[in-house]
Amino acid sequence: MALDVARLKAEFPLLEREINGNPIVYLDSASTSQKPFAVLDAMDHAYRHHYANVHRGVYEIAELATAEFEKARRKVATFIGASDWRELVFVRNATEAINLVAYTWARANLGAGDAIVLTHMEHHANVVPWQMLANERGVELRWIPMTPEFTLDLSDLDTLLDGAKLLCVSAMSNVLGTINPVRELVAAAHAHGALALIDACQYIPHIATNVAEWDADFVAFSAHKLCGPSGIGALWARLELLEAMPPFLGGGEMIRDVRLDYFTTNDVPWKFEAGTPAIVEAIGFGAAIDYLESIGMAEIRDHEIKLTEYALDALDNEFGDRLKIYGPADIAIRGGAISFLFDGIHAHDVTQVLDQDGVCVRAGHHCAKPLMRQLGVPATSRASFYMYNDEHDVDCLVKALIRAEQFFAL
Amino acid sequence: MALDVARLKAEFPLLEREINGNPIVYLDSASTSQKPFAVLDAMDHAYRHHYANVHRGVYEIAELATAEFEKARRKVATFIGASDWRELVFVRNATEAINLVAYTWARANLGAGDAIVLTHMEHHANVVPWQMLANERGVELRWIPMTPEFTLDLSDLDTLLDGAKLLCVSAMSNVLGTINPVRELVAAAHAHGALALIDACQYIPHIATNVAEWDADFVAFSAHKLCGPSGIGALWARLELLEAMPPFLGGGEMIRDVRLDYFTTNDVPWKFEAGTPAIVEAIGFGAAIDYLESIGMAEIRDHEIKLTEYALDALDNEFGDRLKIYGPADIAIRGGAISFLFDGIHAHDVTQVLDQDGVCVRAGHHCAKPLMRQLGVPATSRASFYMYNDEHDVDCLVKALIRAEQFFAL
Amino acid sequence: MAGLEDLYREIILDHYRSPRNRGELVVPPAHKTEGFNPLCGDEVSVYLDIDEATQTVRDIKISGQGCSISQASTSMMSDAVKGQSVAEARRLIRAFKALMSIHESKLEGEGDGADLAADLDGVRLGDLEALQGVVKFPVRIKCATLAWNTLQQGLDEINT
Amino acid sequence: MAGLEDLYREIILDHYRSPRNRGELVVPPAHKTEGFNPLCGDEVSVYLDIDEATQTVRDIKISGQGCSISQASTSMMSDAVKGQSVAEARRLIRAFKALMSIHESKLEGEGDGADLAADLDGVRLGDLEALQGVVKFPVRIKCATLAWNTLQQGLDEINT
Ligand SMILES: Cc1ncc(COP(=O)(O)O)c(C=O)c1O
Ligand SMILES: Cc1ncc(COP(=O)(O)O)c(C=O)c1O
Repeated sequence: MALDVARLKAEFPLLEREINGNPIVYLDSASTSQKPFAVLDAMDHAYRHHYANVHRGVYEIAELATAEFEKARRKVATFIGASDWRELVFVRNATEAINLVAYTWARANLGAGDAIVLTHMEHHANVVPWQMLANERGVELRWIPMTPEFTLDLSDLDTLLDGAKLLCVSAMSNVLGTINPVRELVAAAHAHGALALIDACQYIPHIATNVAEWDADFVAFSAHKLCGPSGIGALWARLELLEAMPPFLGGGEMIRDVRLDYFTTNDVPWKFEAGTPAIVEAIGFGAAIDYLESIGMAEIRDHEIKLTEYALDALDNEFGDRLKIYGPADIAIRGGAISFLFDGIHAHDVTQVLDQDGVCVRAGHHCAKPLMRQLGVPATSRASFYMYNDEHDVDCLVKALIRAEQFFAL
Repeated sequence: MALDVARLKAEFPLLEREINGNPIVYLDSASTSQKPFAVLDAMDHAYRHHYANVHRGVYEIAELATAEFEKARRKVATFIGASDWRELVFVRNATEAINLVAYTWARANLGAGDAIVLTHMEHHANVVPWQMLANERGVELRWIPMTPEFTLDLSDLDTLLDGAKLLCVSAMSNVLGTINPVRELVAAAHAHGALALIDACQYIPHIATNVAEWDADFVAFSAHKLCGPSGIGALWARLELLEAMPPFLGGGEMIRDVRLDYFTTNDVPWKFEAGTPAIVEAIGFGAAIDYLESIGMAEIRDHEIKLTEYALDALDNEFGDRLKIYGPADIAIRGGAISFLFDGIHAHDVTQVLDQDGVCVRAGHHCAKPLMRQLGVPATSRASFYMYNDEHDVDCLVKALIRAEQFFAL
Repeated sequence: MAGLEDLYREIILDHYRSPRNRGELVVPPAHKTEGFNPLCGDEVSVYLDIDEATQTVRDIKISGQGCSISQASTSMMSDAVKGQSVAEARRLIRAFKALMSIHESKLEGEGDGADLAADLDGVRLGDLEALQGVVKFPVRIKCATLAWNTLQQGLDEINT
Repeated sequence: MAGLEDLYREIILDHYRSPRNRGELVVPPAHKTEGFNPLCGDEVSVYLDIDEATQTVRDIKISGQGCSISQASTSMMSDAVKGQSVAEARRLIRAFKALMSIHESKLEGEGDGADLAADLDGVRLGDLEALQGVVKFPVRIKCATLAWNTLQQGLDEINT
């Protein structure tokens, strides 16, 4: 069933805003999504009704806060197909999730002579933590290259994985929109005795996800990209891995006992959640999951496929070869993030003109400088969709782009 | 001027709540504080009006989000007397702030044979990160003991600091309420060539703070204890230190350039803020600072001194020696956190009875197990005050304690 | 809202005030296991003297500090398993944890606890059933189960 | 809200379309400095040929990619400092950054910029003043200052 986008739009207060006298056209959800009333209300209710620290108080509002906090964990875990809620660690964002793995599992298990396989399309969050480890430990980084069709070039995969300990790959590129074959990649990693870390930041908000089917070892994602609040994200990892990993941050909550000369750690997942957590943000994260489920992930994906197709066609019809699209043409292997450039006009300039018309798109390197160098450009503009976007938004984008092209015409 | 507490109470929506038919008496602000409308409204407004990712967008709401986010940083920096806003790094909480120092500055500068000086009254957040470092690097941990009056015993300070590289001390104990002589301790550390890290989690919410006057090197604190949201805190550190420190988490925002084989770091403070930050939480943090300033930190401290004095007197009048108070008697060197135990009744049981009457106090080890072992008890009950508490709250506490004592009478 | 009387039954307060089997055993031959409640700081040490031949709990002693619930539960546990076979002790552990978990599992989202009910079948908990009121106070469940988890860990350590 | 015309003055678009002093110089004798705008990915390389004896900018070349603002600012910068003394180049850097910073400093909370105004006194910015419109678009200020920061870094590296 098609989404009733008009109704959905009305559930997002920010989308009622005007920019320079124009209704806002928000096309930057790949960077961060807007929030529905349901999420804002859940957080507000928590602050007004049962705000207290968690896992500590005997009194009633502390019990309520703890129950709501842990209920949110279970919702998120179930949403991604985790078989056990203890596998879900709350962190600030996907970036912290990946760094957590780099600081704990990787530093406990990798050293000089070991190799990690990455791809040319990774976000800095899935590059820099491994470069830091490589610098510190002499771990080798290997790179899966890209085809001219903006997909991963897997022809040398076996060679790259040979002797590797970890494969780090994004389930969906935030620049190209490319959906990578996660299950196949994980299987290849496992066949070579390597673990697989999936950066699912761009995938989980848009496509029904089952980490067990992926057979992944680590999965990182952020709440703010799936209608949830800022300040919270999650690391999912297999229970045995979490249990064997050394702790990351030290402090309250993550301990079982502390004496002057030693400490012992709490059970997972709390072992990795030192200090007062993002309590109300977790509750908002849970509310976002409820919201997505109330719409249906299959419906969201369907809607985005149609809208992306519509957008690609509209851009092609209007601009043809004057506008280059960086990303796969095949809708089956791409999400709703469309990177583009006008020949001879810088992304920053185009985006500035679009802002005048209330059209919000991102310009820049999208935290993927290695990829931008592969593409041979310093920056692209990127429009990205979510369930609250419709064809009218795309039409506004095209109209604004026409104006931009004219403005910068030589 | 005395605070108009009735007016203040009305500004905190949760304080209108009832528990078991009784109006709530919230006495657990040392664990986490309640939030005024001003803070909740600021966050709600941000989500509805200018929510976007920061430091990335060219479009108007992204500019607004960035400006509000950075304005909050300046507010927080100014509030604690920092001379430069770049010295203020946003983190999740005080725990992460201390771990950040342990993972970056300490791991770059300390090794086997070096010593860190702690105190017996530190919170786990200021103990476990140093134990982790000690285990990993063979760094020696030395402990400043406690006097029978619940203050730090500084008689061997020079010996303890001899050859030490870092002094880690809490400005105010979350269990005892003891205010430690920070300026004197920092001076002693510096005289021995050591740096000083101040855990100011309990201090900054209650007493006007000037990090420059302290002459400290690192200061950690959390927003959630000063009327701000969960999910955000701050590390303040001297600019030269931050600039020299290696990065902590790797990812977007903290880089200047990334190539396949290396990355370079962004300017401080962003160098330490990898990934999408707690955007709206930062804005709420700023609103909490505005709120505190609108009341006046001197007025808050005055109020809490009077209220603590009233409470100590009331407890002594009612229970005398049957109720032991763990903390200094001298009001000049203590804050509004009062730990206590009835002879022969466990803290958990007392607190449970109090909850029946709507009185929320904390029972447990308060994340300070080394201190609890010094005190020779597994747990205490702790009542703690903030600007929204008044003498009536104390009277309710005393009444509930009378009931608890009766209930468990042999 | 459950009242205090649901939590603090008379028999619980009795065990709290006069705990059974307090003390220590010489290690070895006895075995000592420590348990922690990381939330409240309670600690318990369980000393077990197992007769290897008959696989029975010849003696058990308890030390440590805790609230009335954890102390009473510990005291009742020691009474219940002393002199019993190891197999019976393990059955009791499962049954008691089931009694607590049916509700705890709801809190932690592990289903409706129907599978746990089986563990309770045919086991006579006696005095221990007085602790049932604890399940209405979710935070206190960990107080009640501390001794049992520690006993289980002790039996595991001895067997392996 | 400022209009596009405030930002994109004709002279800016002219420099963008026909950038001056594009190219590279042989290193050494010339000195090369790279600058990055971490937000948008723009990169600029400034090649400086300084006459040691007279302390003047004998030649300057620019390479790299960027938006119209950063390209135009770079182009104007190269025109403005070429043939000038190093002292004059530094004065220009200070003046241009003051022009931008009076507003940027407001954004970043560094006071009202009164102190910066002094840096602008008596310096003739000419074409560069066309970039003044940028200050109404705070995110773009870093585009405009990239080349100038890189030039400053280059001069510092040569002198030390
Ligand atoms: C003295 C002290 N230090 C550190 C902390 C840790 O703060 P957080 O849990 O916000 O990281 C607390 C509060 O729990 C505290 O009271
Ligand atoms: C593919 C990908 N990975 C990682 C991240 C980092 O997410 P966050 O900034 O929430 O940590 C992002 C989003 O910016 C992303 O798109």
